[in-house]
Amino acid sequence: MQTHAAKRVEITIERVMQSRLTDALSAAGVTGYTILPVYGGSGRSGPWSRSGQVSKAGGMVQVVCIIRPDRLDALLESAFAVVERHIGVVCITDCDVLRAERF
Amino acid sequence: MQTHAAKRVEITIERVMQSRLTDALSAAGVTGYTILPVYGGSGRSGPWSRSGQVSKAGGMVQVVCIIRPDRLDALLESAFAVVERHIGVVCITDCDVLRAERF
Amino acid sequence: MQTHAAKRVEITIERVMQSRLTDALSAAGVTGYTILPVYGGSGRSGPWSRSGQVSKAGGMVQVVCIIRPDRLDALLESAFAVVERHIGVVCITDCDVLRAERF
Amino acid sequence: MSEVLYLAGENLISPIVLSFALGLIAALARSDLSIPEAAAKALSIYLLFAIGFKGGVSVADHGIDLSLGQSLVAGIVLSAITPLIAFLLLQLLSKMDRLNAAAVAGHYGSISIVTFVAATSVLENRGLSSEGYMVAVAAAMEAPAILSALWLASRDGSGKKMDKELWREIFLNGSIVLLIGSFLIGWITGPKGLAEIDSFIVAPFKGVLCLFLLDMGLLAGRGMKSGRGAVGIGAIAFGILMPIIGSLLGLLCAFLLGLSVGGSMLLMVLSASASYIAVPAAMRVALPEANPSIYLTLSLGVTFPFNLVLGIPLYLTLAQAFIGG
Amino acid sequence: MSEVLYLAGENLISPIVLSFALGLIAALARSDLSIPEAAAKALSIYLLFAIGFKGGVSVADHGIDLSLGQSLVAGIVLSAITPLIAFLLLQLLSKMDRLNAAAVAGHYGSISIVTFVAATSVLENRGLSSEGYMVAVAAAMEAPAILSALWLASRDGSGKKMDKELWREIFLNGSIVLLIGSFLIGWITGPKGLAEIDSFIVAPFKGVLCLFLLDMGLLAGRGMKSGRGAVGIGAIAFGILMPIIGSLLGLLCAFLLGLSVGGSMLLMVLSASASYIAVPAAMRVALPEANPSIYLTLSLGVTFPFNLVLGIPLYLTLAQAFIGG
Amino acid sequence: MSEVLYLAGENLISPIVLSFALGLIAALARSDLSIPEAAAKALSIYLLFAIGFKGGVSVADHGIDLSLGQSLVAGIVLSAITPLIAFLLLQLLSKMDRLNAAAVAGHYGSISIVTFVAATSVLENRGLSSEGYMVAVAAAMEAPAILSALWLASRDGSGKKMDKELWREIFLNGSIVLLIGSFLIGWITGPKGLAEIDSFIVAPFKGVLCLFLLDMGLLAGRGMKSGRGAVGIGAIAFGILMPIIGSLLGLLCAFLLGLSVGGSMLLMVLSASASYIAVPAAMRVALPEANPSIYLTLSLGVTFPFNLVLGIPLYLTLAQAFIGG
Ligand SMILES: Nc1ncnc2c1ncn2[C@@H]1O[C@H](COP(=O)(O)O)[C@@H](O)[C@H]1O
Ligand SMILES: Nc1ncnc2c1ncn2[C@@H]1O[C@H](COP(=O)(O)O)[C@@H](O)[C@H]1O
Ligand SMILES: Nc1ncnc2c1ncn2[C@@H]1O[C@H](COP(=O)(O)O)[C@@H](O)[C@H]1O
Ligand code: NA
Ligand code: NA
Ligand code: NA
Repeated sequence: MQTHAAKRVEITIERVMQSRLTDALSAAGVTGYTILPVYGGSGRSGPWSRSGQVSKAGGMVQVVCIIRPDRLDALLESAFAVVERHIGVVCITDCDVLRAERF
Repeated sequence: MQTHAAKRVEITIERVMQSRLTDALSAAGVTGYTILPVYGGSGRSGPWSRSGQVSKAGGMVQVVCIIRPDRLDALLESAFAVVERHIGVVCITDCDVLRAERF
Repeated sequence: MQTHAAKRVEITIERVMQSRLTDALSAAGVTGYTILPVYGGSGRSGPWSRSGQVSKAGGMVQVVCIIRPDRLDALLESAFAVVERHIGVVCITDCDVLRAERF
Repeated sequence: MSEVLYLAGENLISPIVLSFALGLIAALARSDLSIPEAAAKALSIYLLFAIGFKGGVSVADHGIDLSLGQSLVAGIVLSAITPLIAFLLLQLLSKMDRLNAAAVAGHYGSISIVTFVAATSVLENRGLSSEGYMVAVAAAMEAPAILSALWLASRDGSGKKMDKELWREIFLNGSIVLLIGSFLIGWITGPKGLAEIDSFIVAPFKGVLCLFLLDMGLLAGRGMKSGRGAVGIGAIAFGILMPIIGSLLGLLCAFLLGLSVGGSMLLMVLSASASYIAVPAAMRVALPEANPSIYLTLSLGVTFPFNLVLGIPLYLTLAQAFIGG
Repeated sequence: MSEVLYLAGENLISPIVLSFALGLIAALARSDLSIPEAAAKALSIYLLFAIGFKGGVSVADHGIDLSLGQSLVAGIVLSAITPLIAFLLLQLLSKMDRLNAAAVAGHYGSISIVTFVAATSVLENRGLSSEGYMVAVAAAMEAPAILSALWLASRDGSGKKMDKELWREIFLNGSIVLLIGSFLIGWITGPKGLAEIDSFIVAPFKGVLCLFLLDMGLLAGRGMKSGRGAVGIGAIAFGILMPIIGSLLGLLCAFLLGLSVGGSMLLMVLSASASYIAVPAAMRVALPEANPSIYLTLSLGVTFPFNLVLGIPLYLTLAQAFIGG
Repeated sequence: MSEVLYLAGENLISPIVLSFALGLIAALARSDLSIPEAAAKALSIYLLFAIGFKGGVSVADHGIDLSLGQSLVAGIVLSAITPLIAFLLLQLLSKMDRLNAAAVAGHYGSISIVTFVAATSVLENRGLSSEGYMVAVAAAMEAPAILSALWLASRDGSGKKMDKELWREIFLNGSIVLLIGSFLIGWITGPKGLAEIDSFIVAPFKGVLCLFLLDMGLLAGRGMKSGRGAVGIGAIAFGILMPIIGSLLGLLCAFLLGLSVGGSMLLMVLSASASYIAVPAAMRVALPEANPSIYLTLSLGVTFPFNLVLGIPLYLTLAQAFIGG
């Protein structure tokens, strides 16, 4: 089938920063993203898990954006401004999509 | 370690369509997939979140299939037939897998 | 923005094996990973879903590690030792990351 | 009239309505208060199980009324016909295209079980009894409206052919099965069964309903915010007029069936209420091009609050006036 | 015999059994009714906490019976030995390979706490008391069977060497810890502690059990559908014969221990029931090559319903006949 | 003193404290016992709703005391000032850098609602009443401390400028909104409203609290294990000294306000307790460089258990000694 080159950006970020990130993405014109729950993880600040937690602190989410390659830089800059002082991982992959008109 | 080239297809689709998609995949001979919950997102139809929801409408899931490259087209065609009239994103990435005999 | 090449390893593994896998990863010096919940799936052992389940048996999680390319082999070997006799899928993708000093 | 206002005032300061208001205000003020999806589902499972069971026990208790079968038929007819009226009214009041109008219409033929539950608790507070089988009527009214909506949509060539899978999904959706199932369990086990589990399904019922309505308020508030642009003033007028029309149809049927005041009021509530769980899911499958913002905003953001706050006391007054009591 | 049938009939129309049946039917009819994983876990935490606590309070109340220690030892021995019998019976009745037979055997030595809970509620309905420490016996019976199963498997060279991690996982798994912990809390705080929280753990107990059994019915039904091919007629016969054999072993022990009728019936139920939570998880770690469809279908799809519907009344009748009462 | 010990002993063997201990031990023993996130949140929503509602009803019942306004002001001042004292004490007792000290200080100015809830249930057991509006004081004390902490941090140039978004998040966070909202609902609907839902929010309250404390114990235990390295002996001393200092400040205010013994003890508990839900979330946004292991270990792993086990009986004894009763 006909596919189109795109970029898949996966931003793993603290839950408390989620709305700030998505606001920044929207401001940068990125309105398409999907948010995945994250159950736990580990990093320089040690392992963590959401089980039994009530507070929003101490959890993360994964925001996945699929965008046209030419819009990648705008996305990364707006995301970086939010993530900069916070823990979080930004990971970019090449991908192909169906229905390119959507991105 | 010995790895083998494969394709990773990530289909973000409405929850109400999940069983129709997996039925279509099975019919096309794709029996390996993993379903991730999706917490929320945004697209042309605006932002949404699952929190507090009871209805199956208005939520999405992510179906991830890893397949041998030569079977990609069959998968995409069967997925597209389901997704066509519905909202949803299909994203294909090159990947490598261990234990190729499984795919 | 400045990005750096890395590898994204996604290990879909039984929930009962999660702590064994992350222990093995830590032992191999891989301390950064993110764990995603998995809602259901299908494979050679047929379809399954977590809904209504109480037992830890019969569910999976996805462990995502982003690492420097030169450390991939150490990771794969330690992961493989755990996954070997168990069901599970290991999928490796090329990616780019911001803030390479973290990996 | 003053009776309506008095009832409405009393209704307004019940914990149930105030919990809904709290959720609504919290959402509109953009508080991050939220109830986890799993908890919301657990609450709804509890409510369906409890209301079904109690209905069944009441049937076991009072014996089967001759009108059970008739009421079921009336419910099915009401559910199937209401969408046609709703469709016409929508065309009259708003410029909504036919596809979206069909989808909206389907919601108004079907029912909102939580509105029904809230109404039963108002009846209880006022010491009014009702036919236990109204729960079964509620279940019977869930699905027919969906078929009417699909038929309305198909006249335009839109809409998908009904496949077997969709039929099954509609008629065996979780809430219908749970409602009917627990109704039957209540019927079979009767008062003895109720005695075993009443401190679970009777005593805490209203409190659970409060938390569920808190969640509904949060959803309605968030829906209002995001759906603002999707519905015009005409559609909003529809969202208030239609339940009143529906309730009158319900009243007429109740009169013909010879239901009690309580039962009449419940049938009015069923006809007046609009689905926001089962029908939206069916519409996403069968009419994916219809815009969910429209039907959810109307059903959850306009009609549900209207019924909860003003509708229920209004329908009760009407039932008392016309049916007697 | 007519006593069994009468009891079975009465049991059959209890809300608990009917809730299970509702779940089973909904699943077989492919309804989308489901209980969220988090809610199912919350229900099971509630049940374990409540049953453990009440057992502890009852021990505090009646004082420690001399036979507590003996019962614990008997439970451990039963749990360890039953898998050997199960293994032989499986070889006899089916063509199952030794690895899968070992895995299945482990399930039958261990216990199903919800079967135990359902049995206590039958006892309660009939006004029969039982030794409070049976809860501790239940906890003690969870793990030994796993070791027997691993030993059976290792004779073939399959199975993994027991690592320290696995020992810890088996003996400190959540349900054992919660059951023992709440048993101790109940014991320490006694009737005074119970008075503080009884409207939480006593009154709504049976209702919560209904919802949990609804979920079990859904799981059993879905398991039956997907596990259909995995088990043959011989294995199914095993799934019905084995609990009866187990219950007789339990009866023998109960007689030797001098337990009350209620306690005897509970020990029979423990011996008769098969694990579907703790043992499957341990098997996935230690015997990953064994097929979960086989042991889950037998335990959840055959033995659990058998015990719930027919086994419990049968064991009660036997206990009454042989122990007196 | 012997009174404190007696009270502490009695407190120690309450189901509430023992449930916490069970969670703690299970976590330290690395059991996999866990409560799903959604269930834990549901429990906390229940507790907030119930405690707020009951507080409101009690205000409706006894009429508005003149000191409501004064108590709110006192609470706000306590919350705002305590962080400054905590900050100085931390500098004195430990080598913590100023940023982390500011973050920790913010936690101690704010409150832990579950400690408050546990204290109310101790009061209830002893038949002591308290001012219903203490719930509103609790809500008022949640946020001011955060502003003090940010001010402390900003003196170093660290910390983020307060944006409007952050203000909104702090003052409209879910727990404040739910507590205030249900307080108002309770106030408006009064004893009649309570009568409708008391078998939901009163009877099962203590049992739900047990399960929530089980979860807290699990979290505290897991936090202790992973946070071990992050806090030194000086910081731990702070975690025990600071609540005592806080409680004395609370006692002073209570005396000046003329609160009842029960109310005084609750104000002491509020001043003594440290936040572990709202403040950590605000700190992650505003002071991301501060180490969460430090403030969570102190708040959840040191001060919370101290207050639950020893603090509450101590504060009650002090309140009885100084306020009378
Ligand atoms: N290399 C990595 N791969 C995947 N996820 C990571 C990685 N490093 C960090 N994370 C995630 O980001 C969180 C915070 O990381 P850190 O800031 O290093 O503590 C971790 O708990 C993980 O969930
Ligand atoms: N570009 C994108 N990247 C990632 N997810 C997307 C994207 N566009 C849409 N989605 C997901 O698909 C859903 C429906 O999209 P839409 O049909 O555009 O409303 C959104 O709510 C997102 O969850
Ligand atoms: N090709 C695949 N793509 C994605 N996930 C898979 C694939 N194969 C297996 N899985 C996942 O791994 C689980 C076990 O697979 P199996 O060992 O084949 O039964 C499945 O239930 C899926 O969740
Ligand atoms: Na209707
Ligand atoms: Na057994
Ligand atoms: Na404080």
